[in-house]
Order: sequence, then C-alpha cells, then structure tokens
Amino acid sequence: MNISTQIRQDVLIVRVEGELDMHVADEFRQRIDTALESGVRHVLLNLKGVTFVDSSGLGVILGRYKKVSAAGGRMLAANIRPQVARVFELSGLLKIIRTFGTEAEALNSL
Amino acid sequence: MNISTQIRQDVLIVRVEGELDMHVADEFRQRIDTALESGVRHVLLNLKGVTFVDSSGLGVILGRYKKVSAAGGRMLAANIRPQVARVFELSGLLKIIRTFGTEAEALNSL
Amino acid sequence: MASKNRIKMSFPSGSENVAIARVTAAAFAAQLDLTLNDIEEIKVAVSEAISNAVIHGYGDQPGEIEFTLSLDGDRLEFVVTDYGKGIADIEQARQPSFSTDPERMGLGFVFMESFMDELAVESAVGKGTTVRMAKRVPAAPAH
Amino acid sequence: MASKNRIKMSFPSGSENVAIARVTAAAFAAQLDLTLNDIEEIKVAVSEAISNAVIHGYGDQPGEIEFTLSLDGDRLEFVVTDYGKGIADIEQARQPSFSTDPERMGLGFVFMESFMDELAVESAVGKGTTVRMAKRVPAAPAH
Ligand SMILES: Nc1ncnc2c1ncn2[C@@H]1O[C@H](COP(=O)(O)OP(=O)(O)O)[C@@H](O)[C@H]1O
Ligand SMILES: Nc1ncnc2c1ncn2[C@@H]1O[C@H](COP(=O)(O)OP(=O)(O)O)[C@@H](O)[C@H]1O
Repeated sequence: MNISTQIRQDVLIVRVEGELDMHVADEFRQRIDTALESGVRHVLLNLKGVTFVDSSGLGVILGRYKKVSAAGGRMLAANIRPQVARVFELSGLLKIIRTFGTEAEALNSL
Repeated sequence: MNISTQIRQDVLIVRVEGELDMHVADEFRQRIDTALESGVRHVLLNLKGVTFVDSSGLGVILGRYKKVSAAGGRMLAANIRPQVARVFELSGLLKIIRTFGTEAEALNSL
Repeated sequence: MASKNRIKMSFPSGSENVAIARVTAAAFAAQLDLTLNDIEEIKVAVSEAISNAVIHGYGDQPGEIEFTLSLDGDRLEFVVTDYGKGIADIEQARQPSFSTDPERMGLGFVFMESFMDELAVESAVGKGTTVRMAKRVPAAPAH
Repeated sequence: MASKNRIKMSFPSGSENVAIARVTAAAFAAQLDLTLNDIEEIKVAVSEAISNAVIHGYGDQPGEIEFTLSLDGDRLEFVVTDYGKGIADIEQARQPSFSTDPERMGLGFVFMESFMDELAVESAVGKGTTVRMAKRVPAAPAH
C-alpha cells in the first residue's frame, strides 16, 4: 500500500494505492488519523490505485467516516474501480459515502 | 496464451500473448508449425504481449528457428519486453534471432 | 486441461500471508475460464476466511493455517483450517454485522456467502475452525 | 513486517501447476522490497525447477510435488522435491546444454544457477530429487 495526503482548504485528500486488507489496515488507519489531526473538515478518498479491498479495508474506511461525520464533516470517494465498487456496495458503504468519477467532481460537490 | 498469425508476402507474423512455459509449449509449437505449412519463408515473432518465458518456451522458439533456417528463411523478433529479453540473452537466442523495436522495422530488414 | 486438481498449502498465522493465499487462489482459479469478477469474488472470499483465521482463530498467538484449493470439473473449492479459538455459536457468527471485535464490521461471512455458491463452517471451541467454500463455474477450460 | 516466514505447498505433477507455483513464489518474494528484475528471476528459476519435476521427475506418471518457500532475514529459499525418477549424474545434469530430452535446451539448471545465489541438488535414482535454491536480497522490507 502507498498513501499520500494533501490538504485543500478544509478537505483532506487521501490518495491510496495497492491492496487494502488486514495487513495494511493499521497503517492505513494511522496515516489518515494523523492527517486528520491538522483539523480539516471533510475527507476525499481517491481510490484510483486501489486494486483490492476486503472487509478489513472497508472497516478502516467506515471508522474514518464515523469520525469525520461525528465532527460534522463529509466523506467522499473518487475513482473507485468497478471490482472495488462491488465490495463497497455489498457492504452498504456506498449508501453513506458518495462516489464520484474524479477528484474535481467530488470537490465541487462540497 | 493467445496466438494469432498473419502472412505478409513470404513472412509469417506470429503475435503471442501470455506466459510461454511448459503448459503452453505444445500448443505454441503446433500453432506455428501449422502456419508454416502454408509455405512462407521467414518468421517474425511479435512478443509484445509475452510477459514470461522460461526454457520450455525458448525451446519451442529455438526449434522453429532451426526449421526455418534449414529451409533458408530467417527468424526475427519484435517488441520483446526487457525482462523477457534477459532470458533470451542468457539462453544465447539473441545471438541467432535478431530483435527489433517494432514489426515494421523487422519487416524492413528482410 | 486438467478438470481435477488440488493444491495444499500451510503457513503460519500472519497478516503477510493473506495476500499470498489470495494470489495463489486467483492463479488456481485461472485454470478455468473465469471472468475478472469471478476471480475478484474468490479473492475477497479467500481473504476473509484467512483473515478470520489470523484475527479470530489465533489472535496474537502463533499458529498454523491450512489452505486447500481444489478443482473438480466445474467446482472450485477452498478450505481454510485453523487450530485456534473456535466459534461457540456458528449461526450467530454468520449473521451480518455480527462481530466479537468492536473494531470490525462483521462482514466476513457475508462476503464469503455472497461471493461463493456454497459455504460450510465447522468449529469447536478451543480446537479450531474449518471454513469450506465452493464456487461453480461453467466448465469452459481456459488457455 | 515479518523477517521470518515459511509456506509449504504440495500439488500433483502437472503443467497447469507450474504457473501457480511461480505466481505464489512471486507473491511470497514481494514481502521483501525486490526489484521487478529480482522477481522475474525468481519466477524463471522456480518455473524451471517445477517443470523439471513434472517433465523429468515424473514424466507421464502421476506424482506429488512439494514446494517450500521460506524467508529468513534477507534470504529467500525455494525447495522443490519430487519422488520421481531421480538423476544418475548430477554434475553432468547441471552442465549447460545437457539434457536427456533431445527436444529440450538443457538450460533449466543454467537459469536456476544464474538467477539465484545458491543452488543445491540432491537426488537418488528411483527415489526422487530435491532442488534447493536461495536468493539473498537487501533486507529492506516493503509495504
Ligand atoms: N476462524 C475463526 N476462529 C474463531 N472465530 C471466528 C473465526 N471466523 C469467524 N469467527 C467469529 O465470527 C465472527 C464473525 O466473523 P465475520 O463475519 O468474518 O466478521 P468479522 O471478522 O468482521 O468479525 C467473528 O467476529 C468471530 O467472533
Ligand atoms: N527433477 C528431476 N528429476 C529427474 N531428472 C532431472 C530432474 N531435473 C533435471 N533432471 C535431469 O537433468 C537434465 C538437465 O536439466 P535442465 O538443465 O533443467 O535441462 P532440460 O530440462 O532442458 O533437460 C534433464 O535433462 C534431466 O535429465
């Protein structure tokens, strides 16, 4: 897994690459939580480079969603690959995290 | 493995995709040998889609080289990926089969 | 193309082996002419079963996981065994959203069930757990 | 990241299992921070050893192949065992271009030797063959 983060106004953009499973779950969680400490409001996950996700990866995303929404922010996702989207859908996460084709579209929606 | 063949004047162009190992060696050999029966002179292997080759795959290529050169023809290769080229090189095949960046360059050399 | 095959694997409990098992399962499944979707489903189901053995079966304890992949005609079967903690109430464990770990989603068995055609769980507390999953695919051999 | 790991596999002799073993080896090696070249070399060496077990060890006979992958610090080891025909003269067999099969190139051992840092062959006629290969890589764990 590779993660890079960028802050644009009150949005934390998280760009992830690789496979989101239990092996990387802790690091994935910590990287986002650390970046959240800088006091942004919303989170945009760019999942373009994510080739695999299972319930361990989804669990981290759901946890961050809860944190962000408890603080009044929104969580969005962009560039989800079709096979990853299916897993998101089955988990119910697509009902609470809006997805967009591109980062720009997601940012515009805020 | 996927193979398609095309005849251009006296050249049989063989475009291969996939992994050339012992599992596909027989089919690889037969496909080329059948196409050779139509009486072409030279063979051009386009290896663009070949992601892996080991000594079983090289053995088939060497066998075809011998057949073609015994009949006075030449064997050329185009679009070899770097990691595949290393295996070719170590086997000595690069000394007897000339390689080119593109099919067009290879055809021009004949 | 073989219509029967079987690979046995065994490895220590550890998160680094989840991806290896998943990749092996995908390569094993590629013997059949599957869609990318089918392969993805198999990878997720296998990932869940192996992750469960690591997380719930062994927790922080060392232990060995057995993973058997078999093909018989159009039926792909994956069996994951651990000799860990075991499951007291299998029916409850299989309920969507049920998890004994507050940090987890309780979706592992949901994914295994949705993505495979058969799922059977055997378990004995203190002895371990065996998860048997199978997928049937049209018998059109690849390559 | 674990600096020690070990996966045991066993499968029937058959050409369809060569790619599966190769892919598993690549996934296993990916625990370390290897170059694509290193991974490619491992794939070729493993492919040669497993192919030899299938082609020369068992020929057309059925038989079981054991494949063990281990990691210890910066050392990756791959061991391939068959219980087939065995090799009468190991030194001769390892010579470049030597093959008992006129259709083959006699390059299997050459590739294993060139692409790995250690190669050891044990064999007994009628009992089988074990090929042990190891590669040392800088201990910079990936992920
Ligand atoms: N191999 C196992 N060993 C022991 N308990 C298990 C095992 N697999 C599953 N369980 C139990 O079943 C519950 C539900 O599993 P699952 O649906 O995969 O969700 P999750 O992994 O998110 O908890 C787990 O929380 C755990 O209590
Ligand atoms: N697992 C094995 N069982 C029996 N004989 C083997 C085995 N591996 C290699 N050999 C013998 O060693 C020879 C050389 O092997 P190798 O260098 O891989 O070349 P090739 O596979 O092209 O023959 C083979 O031709 C065979 O006689």
